Amino acid sequence: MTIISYIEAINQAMREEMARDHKVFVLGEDVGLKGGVFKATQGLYEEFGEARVMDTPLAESAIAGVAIGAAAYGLRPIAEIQFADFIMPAVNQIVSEAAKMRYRSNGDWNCPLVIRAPYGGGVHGGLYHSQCVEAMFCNIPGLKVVAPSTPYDAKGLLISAIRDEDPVLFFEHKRCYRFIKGEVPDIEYIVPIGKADVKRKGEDITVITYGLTLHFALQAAEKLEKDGYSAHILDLRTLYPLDKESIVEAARKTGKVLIVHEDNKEGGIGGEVAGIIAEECLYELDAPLKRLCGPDVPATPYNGVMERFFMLNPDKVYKAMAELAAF
Amino acid sequence: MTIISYIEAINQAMREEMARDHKVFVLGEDVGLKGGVFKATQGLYEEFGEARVMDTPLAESAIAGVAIGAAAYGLRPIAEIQFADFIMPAVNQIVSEAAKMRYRSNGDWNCPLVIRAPYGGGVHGGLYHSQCVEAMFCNIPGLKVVAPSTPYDAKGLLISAIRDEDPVLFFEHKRCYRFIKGEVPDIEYIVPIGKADVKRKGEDITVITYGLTLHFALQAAEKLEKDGYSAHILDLRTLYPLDKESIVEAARKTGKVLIVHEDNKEGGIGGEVAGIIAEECLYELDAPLKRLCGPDVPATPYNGVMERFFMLNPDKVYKAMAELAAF
Amino acid sequence: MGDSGTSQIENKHNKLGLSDEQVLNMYRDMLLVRKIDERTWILNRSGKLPFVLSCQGQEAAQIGAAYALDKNKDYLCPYYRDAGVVIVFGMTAKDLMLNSFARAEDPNSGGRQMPGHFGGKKYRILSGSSPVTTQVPHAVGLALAGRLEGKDHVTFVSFGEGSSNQGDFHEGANFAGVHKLPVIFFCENNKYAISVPYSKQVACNSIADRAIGYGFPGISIDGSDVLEVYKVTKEAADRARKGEGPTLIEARCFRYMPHSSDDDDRTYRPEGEVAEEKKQDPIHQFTHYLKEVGVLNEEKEKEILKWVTKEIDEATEYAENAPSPAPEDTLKHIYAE
Amino acid sequence: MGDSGTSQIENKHNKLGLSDEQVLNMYRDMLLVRKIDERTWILNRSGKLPFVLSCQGQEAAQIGAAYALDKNKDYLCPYYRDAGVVIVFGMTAKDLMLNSFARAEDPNSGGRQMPGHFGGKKYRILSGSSPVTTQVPHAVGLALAGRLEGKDHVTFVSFGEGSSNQGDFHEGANFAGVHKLPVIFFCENNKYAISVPYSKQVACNSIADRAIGYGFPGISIDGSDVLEVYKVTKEAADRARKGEGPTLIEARCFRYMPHSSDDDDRTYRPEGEVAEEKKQDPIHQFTHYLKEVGVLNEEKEKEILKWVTKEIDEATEYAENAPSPAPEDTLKHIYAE
Ligand SMILES: Cc1ncc(C[n+]2csc(CCOP(=O)(O)OP(=O)(O)O)c2C)c(N)n1
Ligand SMILES: Cc1ncc(C[n+]2csc(CCOP(=O)(O)OP(=O)(O)O)c2C)c(N)n1
Ligand SMILES: [Mg+2]
Ligand SMILES: [Mg+2]
Repeated sequence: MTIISYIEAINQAMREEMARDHKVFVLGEDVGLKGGVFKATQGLYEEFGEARVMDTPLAESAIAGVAIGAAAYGLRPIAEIQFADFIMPAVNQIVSEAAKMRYRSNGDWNCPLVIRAPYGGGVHGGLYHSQCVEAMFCNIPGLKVVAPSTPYDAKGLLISAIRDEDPVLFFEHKRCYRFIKGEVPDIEYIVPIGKADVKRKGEDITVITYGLTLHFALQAAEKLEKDGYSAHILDLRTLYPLDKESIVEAARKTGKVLIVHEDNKEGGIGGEVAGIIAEECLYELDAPLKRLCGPDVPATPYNGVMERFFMLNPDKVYKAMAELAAF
Repeated sequence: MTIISYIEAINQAMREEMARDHKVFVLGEDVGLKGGVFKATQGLYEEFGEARVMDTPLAESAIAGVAIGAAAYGLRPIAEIQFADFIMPAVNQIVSEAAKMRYRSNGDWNCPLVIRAPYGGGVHGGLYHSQCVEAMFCNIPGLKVVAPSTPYDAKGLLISAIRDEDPVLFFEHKRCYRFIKGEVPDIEYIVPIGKADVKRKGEDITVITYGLTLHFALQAAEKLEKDGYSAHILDLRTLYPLDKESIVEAARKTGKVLIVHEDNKEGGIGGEVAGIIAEECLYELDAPLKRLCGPDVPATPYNGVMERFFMLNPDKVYKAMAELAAF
Repeated sequence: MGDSGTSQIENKHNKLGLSDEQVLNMYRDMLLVRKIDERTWILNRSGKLPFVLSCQGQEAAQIGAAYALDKNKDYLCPYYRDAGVVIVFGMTAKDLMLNSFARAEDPNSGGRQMPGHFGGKKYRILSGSSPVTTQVPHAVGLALAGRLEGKDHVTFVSFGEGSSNQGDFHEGANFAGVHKLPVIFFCENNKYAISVPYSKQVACNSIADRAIGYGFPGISIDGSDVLEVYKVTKEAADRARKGEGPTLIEARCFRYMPHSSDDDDRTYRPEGEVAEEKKQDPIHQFTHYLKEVGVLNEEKEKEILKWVTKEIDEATEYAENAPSPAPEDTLKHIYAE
Repeated sequence: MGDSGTSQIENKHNKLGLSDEQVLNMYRDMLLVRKIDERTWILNRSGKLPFVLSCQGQEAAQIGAAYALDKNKDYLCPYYRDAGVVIVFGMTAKDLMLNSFARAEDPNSGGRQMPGHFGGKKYRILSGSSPVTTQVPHAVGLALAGRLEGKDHVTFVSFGEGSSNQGDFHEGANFAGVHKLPVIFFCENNKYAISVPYSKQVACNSIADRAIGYGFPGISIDGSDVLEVYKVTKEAADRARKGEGPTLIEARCFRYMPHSSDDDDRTYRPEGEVAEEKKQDPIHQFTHYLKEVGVLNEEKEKEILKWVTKEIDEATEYAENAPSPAPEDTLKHIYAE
């Protein structure tokens, strides 16, 4: 085991997979010589050359569309969208094409494609470098949507995504890149797509979350412990299709459920999670289900005061957890 | 009162608003001389001329983007997207631009824009002329999303949408166009955006739905009545932001809730509706919440056998209602 | 009018390296897709087929281009009118009829997609969708993959002139230009996008004018002259294979039928326009040429027509009686199984 | 080197109809935005500003173009480097500093957007976002609205050369071309898109080559020559106002600074490149010209610099001490209130 950062984990996953399989290649804006604006692809250009670490023209629909063509051929492109906010021009290619290629061809063609995109706020990025855009893609059969919160999961899931036979959107929380460090095995491993993970065991309340807010929940749980309540924390990891069994199991575990995400509340992933619980284990709930999410505004403003107002943090999560625990 | 079809209601709304306000104009593919592929804009070209009923080049991002510019100037464009499936190339303009113009300019600029798009299956349209794409836009603060199910609502809501100071996505169910007829007042009226509507009063179970499936639920309710159960049916009408109060009130009314929509289940509007109910009135439920939705496949296939398998119908809805009523 | 066996005009095809047999095959294929097309309209009007998309008036462009490719290695990203392109790459009348009838056996999509949404891995035809122009970046990706894998295939992608206004055309063409990828961008300009005429779609003289903005050649040609199309596409394919990059070809065509079986073109097309255009019918022109150069005669013509009719009769009969997919098949092929 | 009062070279500006006062104003504005820019970098490096986007090397293009417009009626859709454009349309040093400090009073977005995201209804500057090139169709819409309302305003939209590869450029330009709308498409080609050089963005010789595909003129000019930019933009504005349609202008510029304050350009830019380019610094060139033609002298120069410095000092002081928005303001302006 070695302790590395979240972004190093992502970098390692790409490097190792590119070394293992010559069909894996990277394309995107500034991913080459510069190594990416966040340095996620740092060193890959030097190691694998320009042909496999390709700086593309500034055009996201082409990035996705060209990757789809290459994936259909049988290669394994990893396309980087510089910020998740800039995935919007590529939505048609992702939703109409990548997601439906297998289905529409009756299983004849497929798209083993990964699209990586840094998302989330808390980095002074303002309205268009901070958005959580994942919910938009969590209603699209044919796609898989992944959003790891730890270096271990990030590496293991990215390797799974690269090896997956279907298109995977891989959302990386920008605030986690350097802020979150953790242990990663020195030997090859994968984390399966489609499985949520209990990141903390507890008895009194269940918190279901993903991404940066997982860390807030973990911190809050420490504090709550001192109040005499133990929190059970489920990290969704894969946002689409959801791991229904793990969600129901986690909800049953304590009967009190708090769903936490940074994304806007209305229409966020939390709704679907609530829907699953309300359908599957309503009678086992001891308190109304609660959601703690970003406010329903377009995104976090640039100004720091406003950004703090917008973003969740360990305190806000703690308050919601304590309230539910005391219910 | 006159009985007209759903599509006539839409046509009337545009015609009357164009006559009332010279700032209203229509743009889209084939909306001019041809009067639209569904004939929604029929007669407008003849009545208001080429300048106000504009055939655009085949480019949805430009249709939305040009409409945004014109709306920001102070005009009131109604942009037609030929099929909702083809809104995808315009997602960036809709989500990044129209929805955020007011917010990002601190209230200085706004976008009084309507985007009309025919959606839904049951018309032999296959994978790309049948999709329910609404959920994708129901997580975007700054947008309003409307999906009427009757001629009365279609006309009244479209007029509201045209007069609205913010961007409204107006989804018209293709199967309703000629299939659904209903009474519409002969005098001017509007239907407010943001308000759900009880389409049937009942005591035993609550059905929450919108669009074509509302009609299936109404038919099923007649049959259920014969079994001795009365159904309370709420038509959401506005899908974003949701009318939380009406949802909670309708759920409370009977304590048994069935959510029905044509769109895929996972990530559909039903999740958010369930989330609202689970948060607001969990203790008042007498049965687990149920959802009856399209299967989680990319869209309905073209083949008729498969299309029938995919689509809901009054029988399928009846079965789910009867089951819940008997719970 | 030239039905004598002695050649009155220059033999163009031999000069292009095409044998008499090859041009006869081209002729047969043009006739086949025309007749399949006509048959589907009859089936539509008699209530047997819910939907038809037509290629009538574009056969020379499609067949001429497809013959210029290497059907054993090149890749296709065709659009919904390209029956003529896919036929050359191996699809049969039966395949197309199975597609039209949306049968389980339809090799394109197993009945899932509307007619004209082609695809078939064994033919190297990438599955296409309905949103126009999305196939353009795919073609670029297939070409890029070939380069990365050291292959020398060319990718052929086609689209209508209206569709050339989509952002994906621009982004895809630019990408191919920057990386000098072996892609042929083939615009079938039939002067209408549903009801919207060329003049309301674009302001340039020719779609080929767009190529210079991507740093590669653009050529506008008479899309009703199958040999001209062959020639120019062959040159583009040769250039591409030699690593000299993409070419944009505009083939000026006609659309003899309404946009689709759901469309009524009388509401927007000037009366007599189609009749006028039919004077340049690509099939008549080619028939005339073949007779003039002595490759085709009445007898041969009848023989080919007979074969074509039989093919279509058998294909229709087979497809009409072929089973639909099972209802639950709807749930298959969302993810790898 | 030409600080004498007697003119050694041709007086170009009078020929263009610009008075001595006007060119001095242009000079002042160029200097102002350059100095504001330099100040924001200092503030950034000293930890006071989290983020800076720079216009250094593009001042002549921006100021030259903006002066060619009618600031009492024309509309702007600028991009994030266009401090020079918005200054001419009425934004002040204080406005720009309030923007950089993200204060409540920032007229662009009330502190909601990153610096350089301009907007202000009173100046007819449409609010811009970060995803590049989305402003292009907006500009076309503003022009269309003018036509529908019988107005004669021109819309000016600018963007980088990398951004001209987005589909929205293509779709917007084509729409304007078809409808001959009064739009000036102004590409500030500084040869880099973050780290990606021109040669990896496009394969055409000049972005102006793209215009022919939209049926209107495209012109490539030296963007460091403020008078040249003024001249060509003025012609484009005149054409547009007369109903003769859009123009695409490529202004060849330099990017003297890294892409943003988050960028380190040493990892991708050849050493010495910027130093070499600085020999053609647009401000030095203009200073030289103004002195040569006798409009500017040492004394006047000092006076202007003094004024500029005072403006910036005051603006910085004001903005630094101005209040942030209230936290709950985050919840405002989502829909009409
Ligand atoms: C993105 C998108 N928008 C709209 C449509 C609807 N549509 C189908 S074909 C067509 C016209 C295409 O015209 P053109 O590109 O000239 O091809 P043609 O049909 O004339 O061969 C339109 C508008 C679509 N399929 N996709
Ligand atoms: C759609 C989109 N993709 C990516 C980005 C990130 N990005 C910001 S500026 C930029 C480069 C722009 O280059 P260019 O158009 O040449 O303008 P310049 O910055 O050189 O003036 C990129 C890639 C973005 N803002 N929007
Ligand atoms: Mg056409
Ligand atoms: Mg640049």
